[in-house]
Amino acid sequence: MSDVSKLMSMRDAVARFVHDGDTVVIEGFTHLICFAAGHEIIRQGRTNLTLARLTPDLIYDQMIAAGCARKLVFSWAGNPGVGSLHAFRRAVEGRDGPRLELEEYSHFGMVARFAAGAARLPFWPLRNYMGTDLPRANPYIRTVTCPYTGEPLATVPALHPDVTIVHAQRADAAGNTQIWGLVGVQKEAAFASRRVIVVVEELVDESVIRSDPNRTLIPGMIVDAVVLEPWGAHPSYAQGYYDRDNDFYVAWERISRDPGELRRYLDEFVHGVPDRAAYMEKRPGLATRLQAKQRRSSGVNYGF
Amino acid sequence: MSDVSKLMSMRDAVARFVHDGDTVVIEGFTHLICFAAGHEIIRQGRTNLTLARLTPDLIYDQMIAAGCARKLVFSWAGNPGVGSLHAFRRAVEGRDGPRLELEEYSHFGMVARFAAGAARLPFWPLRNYMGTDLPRANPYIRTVTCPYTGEPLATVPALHPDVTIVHAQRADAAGNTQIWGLVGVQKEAAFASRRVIVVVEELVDESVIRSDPNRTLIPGMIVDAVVLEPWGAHPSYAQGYYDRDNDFYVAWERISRDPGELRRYLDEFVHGVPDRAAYMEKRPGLATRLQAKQRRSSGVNYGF
Amino acid sequence: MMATVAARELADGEVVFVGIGLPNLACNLARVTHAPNLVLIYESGAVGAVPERLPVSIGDPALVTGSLMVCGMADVFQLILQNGRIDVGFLGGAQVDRYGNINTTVIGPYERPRVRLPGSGGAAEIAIHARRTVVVSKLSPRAFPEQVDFVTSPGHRSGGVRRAELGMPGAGPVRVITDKAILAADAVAGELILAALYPGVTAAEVKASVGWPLESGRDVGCVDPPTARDLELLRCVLDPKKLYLRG
Amino acid sequence: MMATVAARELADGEVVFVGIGLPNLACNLARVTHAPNLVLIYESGAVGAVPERLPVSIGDPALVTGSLMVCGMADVFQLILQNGRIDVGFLGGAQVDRYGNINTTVIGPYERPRVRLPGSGGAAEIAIHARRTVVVSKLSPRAFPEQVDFVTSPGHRSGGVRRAELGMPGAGPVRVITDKAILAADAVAGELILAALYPGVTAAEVKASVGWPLESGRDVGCVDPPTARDLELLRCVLDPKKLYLRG
Repeated sequence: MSDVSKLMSMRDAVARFVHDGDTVVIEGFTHLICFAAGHEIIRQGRTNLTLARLTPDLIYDQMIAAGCARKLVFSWAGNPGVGSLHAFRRAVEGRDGPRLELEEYSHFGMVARFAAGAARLPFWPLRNYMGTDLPRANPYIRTVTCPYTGEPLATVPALHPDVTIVHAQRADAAGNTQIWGLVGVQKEAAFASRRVIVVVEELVDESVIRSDPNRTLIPGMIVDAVVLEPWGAHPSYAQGYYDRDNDFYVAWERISRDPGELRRYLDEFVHGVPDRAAYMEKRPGLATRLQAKQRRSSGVNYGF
Repeated sequence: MSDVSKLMSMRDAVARFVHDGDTVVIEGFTHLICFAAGHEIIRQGRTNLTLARLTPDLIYDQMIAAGCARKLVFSWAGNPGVGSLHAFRRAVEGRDGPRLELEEYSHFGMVARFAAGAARLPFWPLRNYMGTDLPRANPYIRTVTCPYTGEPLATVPALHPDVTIVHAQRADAAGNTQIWGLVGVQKEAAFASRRVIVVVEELVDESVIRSDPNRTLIPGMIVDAVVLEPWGAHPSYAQGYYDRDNDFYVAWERISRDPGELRRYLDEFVHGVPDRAAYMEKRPGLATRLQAKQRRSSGVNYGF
Repeated sequence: MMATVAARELADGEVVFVGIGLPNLACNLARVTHAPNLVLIYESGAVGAVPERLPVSIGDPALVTGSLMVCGMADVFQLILQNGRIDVGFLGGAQVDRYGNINTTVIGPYERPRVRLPGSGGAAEIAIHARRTVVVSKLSPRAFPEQVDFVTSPGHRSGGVRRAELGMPGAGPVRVITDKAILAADAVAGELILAALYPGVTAAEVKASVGWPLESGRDVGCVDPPTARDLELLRCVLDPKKLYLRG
Repeated sequence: MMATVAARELADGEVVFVGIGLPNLACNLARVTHAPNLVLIYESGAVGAVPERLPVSIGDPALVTGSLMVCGMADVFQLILQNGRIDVGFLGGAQVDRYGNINTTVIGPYERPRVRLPGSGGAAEIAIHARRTVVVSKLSPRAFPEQVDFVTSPGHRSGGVRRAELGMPGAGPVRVITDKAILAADAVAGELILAALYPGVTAAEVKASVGWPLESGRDVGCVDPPTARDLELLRCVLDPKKLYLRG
């Protein structure tokens, strides 16, 4: 497999694999959210996207503000630990042009949608939603009758993104990808997707992957592009590489409240830079402040 | 959590947690099959057990020969890489007393039964079994209609073992368990079960577990007993500890063909020893022959 | 004060599904005081976390480093929560009603909301599956209406039907910890009633902050104030930057 | 010979679900000759295996060491096989019938079998989901009856209904590699017909070893014998202990 390289720039990966009108997933639960990909999608002016993700987070708030999104599929839309996503709220409360279309689940529901998509089953059963108003708000939440007990169970439909973007600590050039720390639904989202872009902090030799195969979460066989983009998850974090930039999450409350300020932010830090390296250059001191400390695990023996 | 020790001897663990008439699962796909637990169950004379496992392997063949089993739930009953399980075949072909009751699936079906049990759902859907005679042989294989597409999908019922025995490379005294190499359905079987016994090659301090939390497959909160039993998986193997004893698998073909020879094997190596340490003493040179070579992975950084 | 009271709801050895904010503080306080064997589980996938710093979010890297297990979210929701392994779940909400139904979705109609809130996250399934839930919310008539605008997380009754009849495995919101009093669910009707008052608070004050005629339990107790050690731990060790303690 | 012929069925870059025995040998031969980018997947959970020794079973530790990924069996069957990621699956069987249905379960009636075979393992789902399957089996009238005693792994027709109509995603057993000839499935009827003969074998010989009136394809080819390099690799490198090569 060693001669199959899928390495390309973020610009090329987005140009080739993200199209107007696509269902796009940039996953990662707090951890490993690929802001760099979201910014490139904004720069390339994609529109009419259906954005899906458990927690839209700041990146989808920025993409909504930039006019990329037609619809949001989600389960929790807030600024975690801080407050609201104001571009999202303006778009939903109808204060900012046409209302953003919503398709809303709970976390378990979204997880189950990705699980169904990854297993190529049309639905996933779960014991949930009795007594809640969610099925009233979302007609895609339905029920199925158990063929053994006769009891009704909730169902959600499979989610099949056109493209899923996964940020990871490391991968080889063929896309064999290793992640540690919180893994969220990255694996399920990748397997559910028609196309997969992996963005990594470090590009490693295949031998590094092969030295610890239980750490591989996503095999190269389902990956279309590998992008090397260190710090690509900032202000989110990468365990073992850099900490979450909580100050930026707090600052976003102020920035996102004011459409003018939000626009200035996008102009400077998204449109005003060609790539992530330039973005980092605009933030001297950031890398030093957030650099991870060493807490190295020891290895295990794979011999026989 | 540090003061909650579940450590006990194999004898005590089997005496307390394995009862006549139980549904018992000793899982592990080729890797980490806990022969030591099976032998202790034979020594303690358990009867009327429903034995469930994807691949009955030599251990269930021995338990069937010893009269422990009333029923077998499985998907592939052979001596992997060698041939037949002869005690199993005698019991099914009716050449050896009352016929063993069978409940038969495919691997995917068994995996799905454990997945349903682990998720506490009454069934699991899968796209399978069209055109096969398996549903005719097993009325528990049924269908459900997808509430989105209207298409029929196969279902299998949840499996809820009374007790699952998992062999692992290492755990702490509270039962937080780490496994690498082939993981089979160990996690799902443990979560599906009412009681869980973990048997390990090495008992480690909680700090070892905490140094690499992504390697933990089974959390202590679902574990009832921890047994330290080095070489407890022989003639199966433990990646990083010892190789599979293929010679014994080949020898089993001869031993199991002859009920008298099989009886003599059980007398000497099961009833004739009190525990695994004594079993290993009867096999000088074995440990040296099968000892794993070093192929250590390097660690990863968990810092932030 | 609310953090201390919430911490007392936790017994040693229990498995807790921790939310962010005050519940997080409460769980960590309980862990360093009376419940050293508490197992903290975060919906992000960290099990048995021992955070070195107060986590700012439920996905904080400090929850991973040194934890007992990190698993995917499919496992968190299927193998742990739906499997019935969670003893206590903490919930908060913009609105809590008479039967303990919680709204974290919208104020106003769903299609044209006056205020769009974050939504369920894991709250709906925690409310359904945790063996019991504890709700933490500040008292006010707007926050405690007779009926919530949208049921995100079900309480004890929905359209007059009791939760057990609807097939919910858990016991629901047994206690509501507020900034003035503790409410508890009446075992028969499932209605929230006054269980205990904070020092210096009157029943009338509490009743005026609730949008339905609040009944009093048989023995309305008085909540013990936080001990000096509790306060010191909270202010100096657990939340020295006052991320969650505001006042 | 069968191993060489089976190896030729594999194109470079394909994803193969490897069974034990001859298929294993064939896949490893293909990998070291014309298909270096073949991805070997074993149902045990090893993906991209590069075994240092010939694996004795599909759960051999040599499949793990140095592989690209090891995952649980739930992922193997759901995310890889059911997901449609397998290009080729290899199957063997005690009986193979006219429509490529395979029996690895029982000879005789299911309830009172004359011979109890191992059962499906992963074969049923491989037969249904792999984009195509290749069957490897030695020719004999007992092994190739008109109809199998039990359909473990479905072929092209079941009760007269074609597999696509039954909802099977894969194309089914396109080729059957035997020790005397290659059979192929007729594109229209789904019936196995004679496609190519091994050197020195006559069509009459093959027809006599099959339990139905075997049709011949339009161009019955002649199978090239293994090259000297193939034989050397098989005998000296891949299976020096003759675990699978018997003769």
